[in-house]
Amino acid sequence: MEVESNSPETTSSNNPNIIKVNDSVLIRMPSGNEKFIVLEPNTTVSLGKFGSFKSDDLVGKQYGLSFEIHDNGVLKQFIPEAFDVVDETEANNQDIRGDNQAQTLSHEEIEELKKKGLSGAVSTEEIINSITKNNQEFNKKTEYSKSKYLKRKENKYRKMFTALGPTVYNITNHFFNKNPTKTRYLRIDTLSQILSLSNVYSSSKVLLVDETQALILSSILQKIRAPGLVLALHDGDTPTFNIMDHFNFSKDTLDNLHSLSFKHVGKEMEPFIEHSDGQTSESYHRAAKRRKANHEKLAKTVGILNNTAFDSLIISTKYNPASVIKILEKHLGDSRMLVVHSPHKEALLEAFEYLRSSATFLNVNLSESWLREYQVLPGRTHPLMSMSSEGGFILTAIKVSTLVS
Amino acid sequence: MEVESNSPETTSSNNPNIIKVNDSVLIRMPSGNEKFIVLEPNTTVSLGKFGSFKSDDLVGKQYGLSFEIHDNGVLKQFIPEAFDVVDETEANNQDIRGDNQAQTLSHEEIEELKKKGLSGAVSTEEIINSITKNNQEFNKKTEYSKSKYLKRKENKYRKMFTALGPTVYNITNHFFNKNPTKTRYLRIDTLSQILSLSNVYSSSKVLLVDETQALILSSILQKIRAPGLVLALHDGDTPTFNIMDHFNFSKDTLDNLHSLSFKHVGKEMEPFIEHSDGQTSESYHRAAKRRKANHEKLAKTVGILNNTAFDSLIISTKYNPASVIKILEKHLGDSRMLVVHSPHKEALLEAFEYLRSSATFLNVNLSESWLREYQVLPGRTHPLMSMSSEGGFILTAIKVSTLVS
Amino acid sequence: MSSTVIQKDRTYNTRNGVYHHNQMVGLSYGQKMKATSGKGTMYLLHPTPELWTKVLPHRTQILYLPDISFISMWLDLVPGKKVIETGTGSGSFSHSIARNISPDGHLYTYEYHEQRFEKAKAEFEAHGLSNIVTSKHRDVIANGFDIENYVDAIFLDLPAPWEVIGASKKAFNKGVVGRICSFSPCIEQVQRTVLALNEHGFTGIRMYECLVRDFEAQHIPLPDISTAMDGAKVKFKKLQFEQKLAHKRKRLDTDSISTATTGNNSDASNSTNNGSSSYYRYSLASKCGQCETRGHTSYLTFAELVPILESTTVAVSGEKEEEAKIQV
Amino acid sequence: MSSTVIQKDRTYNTRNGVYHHNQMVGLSYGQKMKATSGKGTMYLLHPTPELWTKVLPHRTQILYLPDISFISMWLDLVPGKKVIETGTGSGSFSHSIARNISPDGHLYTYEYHEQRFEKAKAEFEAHGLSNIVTSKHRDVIANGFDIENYVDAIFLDLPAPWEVIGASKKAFNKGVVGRICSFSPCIEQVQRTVLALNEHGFTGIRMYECLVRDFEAQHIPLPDISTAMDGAKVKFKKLQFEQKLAHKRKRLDTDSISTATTGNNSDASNSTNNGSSSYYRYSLASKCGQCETRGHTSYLTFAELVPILESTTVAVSGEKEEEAKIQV
Repeated sequence: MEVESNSPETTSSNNPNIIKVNDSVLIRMPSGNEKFIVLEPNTTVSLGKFGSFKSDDLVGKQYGLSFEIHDNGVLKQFIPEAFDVVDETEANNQDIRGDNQAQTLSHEEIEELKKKGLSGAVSTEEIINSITKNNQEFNKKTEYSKSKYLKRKENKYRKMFTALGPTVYNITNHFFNKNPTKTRYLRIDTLSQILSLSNVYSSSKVLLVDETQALILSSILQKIRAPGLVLALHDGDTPTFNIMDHFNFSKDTLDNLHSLSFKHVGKEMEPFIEHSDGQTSESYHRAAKRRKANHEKLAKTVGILNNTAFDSLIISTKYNPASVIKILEKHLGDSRMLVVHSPHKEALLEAFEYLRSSATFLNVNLSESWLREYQVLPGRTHPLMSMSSEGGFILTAIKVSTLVS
Repeated sequence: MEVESNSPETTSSNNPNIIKVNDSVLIRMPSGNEKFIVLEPNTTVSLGKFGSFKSDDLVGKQYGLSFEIHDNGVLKQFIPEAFDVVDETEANNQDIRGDNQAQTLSHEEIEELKKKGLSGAVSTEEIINSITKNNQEFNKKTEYSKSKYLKRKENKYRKMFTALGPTVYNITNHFFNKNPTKTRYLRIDTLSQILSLSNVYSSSKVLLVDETQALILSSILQKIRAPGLVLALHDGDTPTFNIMDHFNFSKDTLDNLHSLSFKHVGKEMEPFIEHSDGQTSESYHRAAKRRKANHEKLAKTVGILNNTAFDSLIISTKYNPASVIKILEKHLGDSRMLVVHSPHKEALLEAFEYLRSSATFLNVNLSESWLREYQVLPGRTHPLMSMSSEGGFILTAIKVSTLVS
Repeated sequence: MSSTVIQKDRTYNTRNGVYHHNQMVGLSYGQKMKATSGKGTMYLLHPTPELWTKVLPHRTQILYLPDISFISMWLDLVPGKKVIETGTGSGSFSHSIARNISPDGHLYTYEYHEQRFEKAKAEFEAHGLSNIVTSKHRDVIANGFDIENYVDAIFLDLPAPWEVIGASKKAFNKGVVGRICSFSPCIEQVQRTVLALNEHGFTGIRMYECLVRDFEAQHIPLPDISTAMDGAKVKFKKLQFEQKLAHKRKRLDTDSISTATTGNNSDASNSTNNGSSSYYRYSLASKCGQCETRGHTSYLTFAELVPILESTTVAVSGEKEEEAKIQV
Repeated sequence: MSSTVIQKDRTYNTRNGVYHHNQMVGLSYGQKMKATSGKGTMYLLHPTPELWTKVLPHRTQILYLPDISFISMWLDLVPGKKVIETGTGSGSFSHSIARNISPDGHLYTYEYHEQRFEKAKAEFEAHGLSNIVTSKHRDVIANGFDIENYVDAIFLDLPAPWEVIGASKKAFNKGVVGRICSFSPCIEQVQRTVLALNEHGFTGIRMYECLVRDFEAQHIPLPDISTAMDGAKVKFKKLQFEQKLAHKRKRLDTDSISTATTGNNSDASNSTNNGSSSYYRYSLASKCGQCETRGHTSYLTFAELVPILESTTVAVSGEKEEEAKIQV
């Protein structure tokens, strides 16, 4: 026996497993819909037809739990069913009419019931009972079909939600399902392979071109501890790191991130010169000081780029990846990994050929991942009837030295 | 009860289910290796270490049966195991050493046993017993592992074979596994989709560009009955229809095939003119007659191309498919199917864009098929550990009229 | 897309217009027709089993192209074959089978659900398939098939296929290698069916899954990173079709996944920061048309029933020994 | 590729040459080394968990990259996490776990096979992982884990994972959502494991399969059909690398999947029938590197163990009611 007690950080306020004030929390509703909320203190969070609750009631709870919203917004823990998956098999519904005409409650009556449910006057169970009681076909269904039908109705009317933890898994899935163009169609399995193949770990120095709104960046930053660092290159003047906010990173973590515009790549850094032109106002001095600080910060970041043999070079860009590789390859250390992602295989073919023909890259490989989820229920086990069609392509290579001993 | 007796063609010599003299027969050996033999009368067919037999002994048997070669080459029917698949699961071999050093028989001793097996002096069972008896690890194995080990040995030493029928399935699989460059990496599922999507049936008139050595052609020709026909276009002077020989087509079937070089496509047919230059010898007249017949045949084939609104246009070519479509689309009837195959998705992208932008094509679709085989054994069910990675891409569209009513 | 039978004085009504059946008569398949009222147009297409599968009334879960195609090839459904199918279901596969075995094959299709049987029978008649398809209302699990020693191939799409393996064995023509396929969505159905096939002496048991993915082709912008290094602002918009044509006419670096990316900085650096077209290099690329695709239809279990030659003593192992000695 | 430990006066012998360990000392990772005798050269690479997976001695079936990556992400293996793995097997996954949870996480890895336990332990020490990995020789099916209320994540790679679900439940830190993954090649193992997870009150049960396909890029000839119509003989040979470079320098239609195929007949028709390079138009295309790829590794079953809050009356359905009322 090595360990017995709860580990101390379980109750600590630094514990990333515990929901904190001002955290961005990903809420999953019974419909399967998800949305981010920022947990501002002393506010009411509305989940539409799934009810509303006080933000403070969620603070201090573990991430990953589910809650039912009772009368007056009281949160009580809810343990969901063991099986996440809604059964899709139609095989045993042989005698049921396929149309939806069996319901005797009118649309208005159902809406009225729903309203009562929201006000707390009627429980979710009562709503479901009313609806199923009035479904003429219900009793024709097999026992199994009945439970499936009930589950579907329960999902539709139960006022509950799950507070998903800000894990790479949850956030990647969220964007892939809801808005994949933001994250360049990067699927969870493909991202997981990028993280393995790049060999990033706590003390890595990582050079990154990430146009997934910082999804890749965040998943790397989460692993980095000083003196490890991430240098993120971007086009234009300011980077687009929107998704990073959802990870609730500490200041310590954010200090490991440096960003630099491509405008400053491959150029000599000019010395800082302030032409005061005789101005002496306090506001002028403040501005001059800020300009100097910005310049110093830029010089420092350019210095990091130019003076570091990076441990990993990771690229997901809308620019021609081959052109980016050619500019950045000299900053990658020997025997270190290059990993390039694109949603289009064709966009990687030129880079593949370049790397294959280059004497400074070994083990060039282009791959596509495939991921399929299954329903595992007694007697009804099968892959889900729909799956993701494409989750991105990965090109990798090992940089080697041109020195021969 | 509609039918009772055996259908009469079971015993007929025209029955394609029965092996005939001079048939090309695909032989599968216990090793999984396959080879074509032509069943010339009164010859000996050698299958190497799996023995030899008299060709006449196979004539009249049903395609698809397995035979064991007994002493003196006598063929006796052999009923193979129910499960084709060799179990690949390693999960239960926890205590077995992975190396192959457990066999106490020397290589020479095993070779000697094999020789005796071929001469008939020792039975296959005896060989297997000798080998397993001398395998020190054998008794450590679980019962299940033992049966698996025995099966593997049996496969290696039993003198048997299966006479596979000349079905599209068997022949496509054979080339895909053995020499996929010949058939442009066309996998069985992809070919099956080409046949469905092209809507070919007995009376179809099919225009075809097939560079799979006639694999697609043969699978279509098999379905066609006059007045249906196939017109196959090819480059150079003579077509490469090698694979067609393995289908053992009757003359009636072959009469439905016409072939034409691209040299004659889109050109005016010149009238036949014979300049005798005063030659009067019999050999000259014979040659002149042949030239005239050839010219007439060519004129007839060009006529078929130019005067037919084809029911299907099927293309699998090394030339740019877009360029082939542009030349041939006018020969395809309205509301009829275009189906294009390529082993490279990229080779179809230009054609895809052309068809999407064309007013004469509807329902343009580019797809890739995926096929996976499973092992189904009690307690050990799983997909096979290896699968085919790519089986070809299919581009389809419906030709429509530009006339508006 | 939808299917309609042409009838005198009828109309076909859509959101975009009304079409008179009388005006369709005499038009060619593949022709485009303008609505009599409304702005719509539509194409009149020749029916095929593949199009029918897209428009047929779903009375059950139906089979789709990849499974239909693969099963047809494995069962070797070519002209002249005699085939059994059960259940008929929505008749999606029946139409394809009929096409493949015409002109002289025959399909016997069994359905135990009366309403479904009647609708399918009416469709086969309406589609002129009566000479190739015989539709039967029968509970084959209780009563077996009314055909013996006759068919070449059998297709099972039943919740409990293992219960008709014995009946299937009787229906096969004993003079040929019989080929059977069972279509089941759940692995447990496969596990039981395979055991039943083994018990009844079927061999060469194999199980497959077949799926397809669809792709789109598009021109994606793929500019050199030098544009960003020069401080130019690139708008990554996809080419619209008209732009593509203009692009082609200009005979720029169109459509090239060019390997010559060094040395073309001049274009970009000479341009101003106005997003002019000289910043764009386009590449023809593919992507799945939809994020979701079909992830599963069914497991396809195949097996053969090999005829036993009369003159042969059969060498078999274990459990099949007894079975094999029975001569047919 | 292979792995070696640098030792004084040792040599590394290959078919293509002999390499002296002494000469490797002081070289940089990624450097190319010439053989002392023989014509060979080789690269000296920095070890990573991914490279180690390619060269490690296989004592069991090992986990490969796609599964390792996906499991690591699902189990949320980030710095600081406490993790159990059983069995250790060949240690392929252990190395990756150690990297992901460093510097302050910890892996407890259990193996009941003594020889395998010892070899893995020696490897962890040799690779400097002793401060992150604790290796244990223990039959967890018989004796459970010697850890309670502590870990964040558990990975099971066992022939009978359902037998350790109860023990796993005890090992989880009760203050967090525990995450478990079971890796099983056969569906029957999954079916039993899922039932056991359900019985023990695990929720969010999901099952996945993850595979990868590898591709190659190559220049394929894609001439216009007009060449064949003009009677020219085209040799469809793939470009060799030197030819490709020459091809690029010539700045021909290189690499373009050109949409401008009409109007370029002139090239072909002006040429003679000698297979000159003007007949070729090359296109950059991809193809699977090998005809065969991995078709299955294992089914990945995932589940969560949710902590029960003390202050809550829990609304649950059916069989889990009793379980849920027990407060921890």
